[in-house]
Amino acid sequence: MSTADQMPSDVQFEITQRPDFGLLSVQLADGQQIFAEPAAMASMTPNAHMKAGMKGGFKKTLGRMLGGESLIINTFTAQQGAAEVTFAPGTPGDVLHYHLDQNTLLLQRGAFLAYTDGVELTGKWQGAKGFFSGEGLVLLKASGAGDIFFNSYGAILEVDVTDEFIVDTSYIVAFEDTLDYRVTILEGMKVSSKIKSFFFGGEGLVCKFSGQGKIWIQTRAVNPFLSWIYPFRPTKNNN
Amino acid sequence: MEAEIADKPSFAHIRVKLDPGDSIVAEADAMASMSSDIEMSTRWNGGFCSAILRRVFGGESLFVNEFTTRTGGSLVITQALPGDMDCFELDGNTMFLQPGAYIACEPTVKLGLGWAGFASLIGGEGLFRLKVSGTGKVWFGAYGGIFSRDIDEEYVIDTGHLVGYDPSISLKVGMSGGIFSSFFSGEGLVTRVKGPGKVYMQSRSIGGLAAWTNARMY
Amino acid sequence: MQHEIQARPAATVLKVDLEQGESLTCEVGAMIAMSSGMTVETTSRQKGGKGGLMKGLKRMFSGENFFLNHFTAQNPDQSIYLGPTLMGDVIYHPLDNATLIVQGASWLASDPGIEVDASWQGFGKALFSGESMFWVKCSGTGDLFLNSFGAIYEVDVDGQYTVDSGHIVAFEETLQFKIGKAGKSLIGSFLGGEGLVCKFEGQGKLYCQSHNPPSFGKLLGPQLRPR
Amino acid sequence: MFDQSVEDADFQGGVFCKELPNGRASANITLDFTSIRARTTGGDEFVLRYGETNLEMGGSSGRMVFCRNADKTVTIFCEDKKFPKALENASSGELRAEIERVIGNRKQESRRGWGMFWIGATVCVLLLIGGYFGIKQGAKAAVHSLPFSVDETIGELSQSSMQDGFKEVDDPKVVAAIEAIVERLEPYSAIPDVKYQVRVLDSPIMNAYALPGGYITVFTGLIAESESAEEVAGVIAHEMAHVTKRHGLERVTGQLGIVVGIQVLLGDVSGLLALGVELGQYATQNSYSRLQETEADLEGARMLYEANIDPLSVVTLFEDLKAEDPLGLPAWLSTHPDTQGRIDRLKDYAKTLPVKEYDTYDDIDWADIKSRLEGDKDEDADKNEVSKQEDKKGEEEDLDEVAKEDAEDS
Repeated sequence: MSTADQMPSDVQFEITQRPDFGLLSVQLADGQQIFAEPAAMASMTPNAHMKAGMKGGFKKTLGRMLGGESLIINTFTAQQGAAEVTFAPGTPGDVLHYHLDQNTLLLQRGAFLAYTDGVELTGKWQGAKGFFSGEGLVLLKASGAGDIFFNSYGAILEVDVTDEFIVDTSYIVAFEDTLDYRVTILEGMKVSSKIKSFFFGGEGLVCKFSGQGKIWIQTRAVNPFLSWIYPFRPTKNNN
Repeated sequence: MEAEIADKPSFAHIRVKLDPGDSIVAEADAMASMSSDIEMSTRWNGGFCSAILRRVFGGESLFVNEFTTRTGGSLVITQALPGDMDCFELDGNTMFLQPGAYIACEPTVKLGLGWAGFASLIGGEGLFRLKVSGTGKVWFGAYGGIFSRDIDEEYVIDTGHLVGYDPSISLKVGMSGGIFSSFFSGEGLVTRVKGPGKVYMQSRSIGGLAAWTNARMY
Repeated sequence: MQHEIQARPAATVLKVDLEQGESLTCEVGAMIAMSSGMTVETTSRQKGGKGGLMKGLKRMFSGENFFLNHFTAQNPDQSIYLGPTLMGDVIYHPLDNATLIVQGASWLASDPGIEVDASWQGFGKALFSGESMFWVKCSGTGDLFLNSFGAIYEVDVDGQYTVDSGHIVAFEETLQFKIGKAGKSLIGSFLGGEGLVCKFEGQGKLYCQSHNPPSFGKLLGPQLRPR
Repeated sequence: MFDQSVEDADFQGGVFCKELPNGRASANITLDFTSIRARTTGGDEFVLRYGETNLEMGGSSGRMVFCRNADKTVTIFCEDKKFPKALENASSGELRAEIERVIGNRKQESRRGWGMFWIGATVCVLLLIGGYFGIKQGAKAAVHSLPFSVDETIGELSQSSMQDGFKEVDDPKVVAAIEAIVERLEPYSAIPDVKYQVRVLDSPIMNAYALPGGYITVFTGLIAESESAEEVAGVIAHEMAHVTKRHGLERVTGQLGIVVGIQVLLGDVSGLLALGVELGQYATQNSYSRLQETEADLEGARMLYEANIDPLSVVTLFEDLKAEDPLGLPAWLSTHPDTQGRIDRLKDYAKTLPVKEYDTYDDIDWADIKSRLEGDKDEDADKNEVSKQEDKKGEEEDLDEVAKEDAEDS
């Protein structure tokens, strides 16, 4: 489904149980490090040493926070020999690997799972189009050189955009920064049906990508799941 | 009896073909569909007392269903969670399963409740564990994919990811890092398992899904 | 119209390639992505059909949306990606002047020539099976795509077949379903957690889903923040 | 009689046959003098002679007619309403018996279906009613088998977690007076050795409440509105009765118990039962409270009587309450029994007791206590106005469930 797996990598890894419950297991050589989002570790050998901390200074941390990630990044270091760490995101979905080579990848809020040394992760202000896309004002921006692992809700489809491509705003996982996007209303709709679509049709606002580059789309959106689970939530006792 | 686990890992379910004289025991409400030549009978999950104990502490149901057939037929057994299933065959040995992981077994398998110890409780895995022994196949399920590791010495597992293990495995609770790291890393306490033996883990946890969902709820 | 179903069975996505001028009628909110030469029209009736309001309302009662989205390719070689809203499978079932009775919310997309209507299934069945009182009735000729929670498996019924309520996705109109007990005794069936089940009779195809959404909801729900 | 129109009639239907791709195809069905003919969209033709045809009715609508040959290799089906009649005519009566049989079966089945429906509905209702009473009694028994220390723990936790925003009255004379009332009643409480803890909170609310384990709170409003120490003793006895009858715990487990009980018994019962449980729970909570109020009234009266205090002293307070509640909402609407009903029940109960001379709290100068609170009020009247607003808010949000329901008693 994705060619990203054939990318070069700085770390020995394997992603299993794709695409529904992607599990990343990383083999660290003695002294090698990997950085991961909090609570992502599923299991590890005892010689993998974990340390929580902030990374990349105040500005980068703030950017990450606005991009829907935690203040904290966990560092796992192999001590006295090789170590294994497995990472699992909270969501049912896929895990993907991307090798950064001094280029930039933009990720949706909360999509980051882990990265290796050399990658810088911060937020990127999206302004009004971020607001309308429903993806938040800030996207996560990964740059530098190294491996980054990101996760989705549902499977990940990789699309090579050569001209233009339309994606519903809730399904974007990541895209290369060689692509530009704008939030738009679907073309060819009458004014009345534009309004209807917007309120009832669910397909009113879309992101139109243009340029050349790769885009990764998740096959499920989060909001329908949230509304489905709503009736199963406990009720507050306020009687 | 032929039994095959289909649609691993996300929507694993067991497709069972029973020949005359075969039977399979499954957790209550695990039957999804069956041909009309299958007969279902309900009985206590073990004895009355152990059934109640397992219900209250082991997260299992009070009753189990036994499926038999006179002419041969097929049925589909499933679990409530979207996730993986796996099967192991007991040969007089014992295995431990986390509460709720048991799905089905051959009628020759014995189900019991074992004390898992306070380490397990503090590690967030519950005070009791399900003990399966005897001979025959046991099917168990998980949320997420199931993966296993053969442990020689020690292995660290995050809370909520443990599914089952050999009786030779012992559980210890530990911190995931230093005090600061354990507290802020979101990993908190972890279970340190000591081998030798096999541990089955799940690639997602219900707790993780709940935390992720809660973070997006308003 | 060409189609491809990928990433089965949990994160399943349906890719449909449309020639210029071809249309596809989809469940509202099912579109994930598409090429840029497509237009969408939102109506409560079949494309080019009549009598929108009542049909829309009936569909709402069966668990579908009041509106339907009709996507039409304006340029050659267009494609659209569709997905169910929840984790689950997608299957393809072509209709040849026939009818398929579909459990509410399981209809995903169909050829514009297929009428998507609701049909009354009876009070008793709804009360005892926990299923909806209205089911979606898809009739006509053309391609039809269904979705589910859980993997979909197909059963060729010839005689009788038993399905636990909550596991039915769709069945052909040549099958009749009744409510019955799962085991020998009614009390036993209830204590065994199966309670009343749906018994199908006749000849035809039946689609079942491997998992039951409320069972999962009830396990996850208690761990969530109160609403 | 031969009917021309029948021979020409076309019906839309289908065919099942193993030889067809997919096993079935839709077909155009015609009837002639000898047989049923079905031509599929693929161009295949299937013929069933009337003599070898067996009929069945079924399909999702229950009205679909299936015509099969003896070895069931070919099935022609049609849902058209006119099809059975046309078949009867075209076959010149050869299939009449078959048609009558299947239509008869269908009618019988439909009747049986409705029969099952009513039986099922009745059984569901009976189960719900039975379960409701069973669990209600079961929960009560379970509560009273638990050690009283459970109550104490719950009470302590509730008390400490309550941020109600009221100022505690620290005037030693006022507190001593209330404590004296409690001390006098203490020896007669149904559970010995309950460590009652009393506090007086500054609020115009005319009320008092008890938490499990013996934590009693009296609002200054109650003292201000009362005429005598005996009146207040009546209210306090009622609250102490809530404690000794363990109503707080009963209510908590009552709510939990229904859900747990049903789940332990039945495992996972979805849909209808879940709804029933929720309704049942609501009804239980309401009547639970009413029953408990009555029980506390009578138990309080017993304690007063044994402590040599007039059990009817509280009636005057009730009458004030009644005057304040001109709407006179009927009892079933609220968790509180209607005031007149409570007065009547108390009076009826008092009549059953042997007549004896009652004491009064001679050692408490009630007028003095009241004036002390009055003085307090004048001093910071403004402050009270503000805090009253906050109190209301605090009451709605902060009090936990047990405390809040008890706080509504008077």
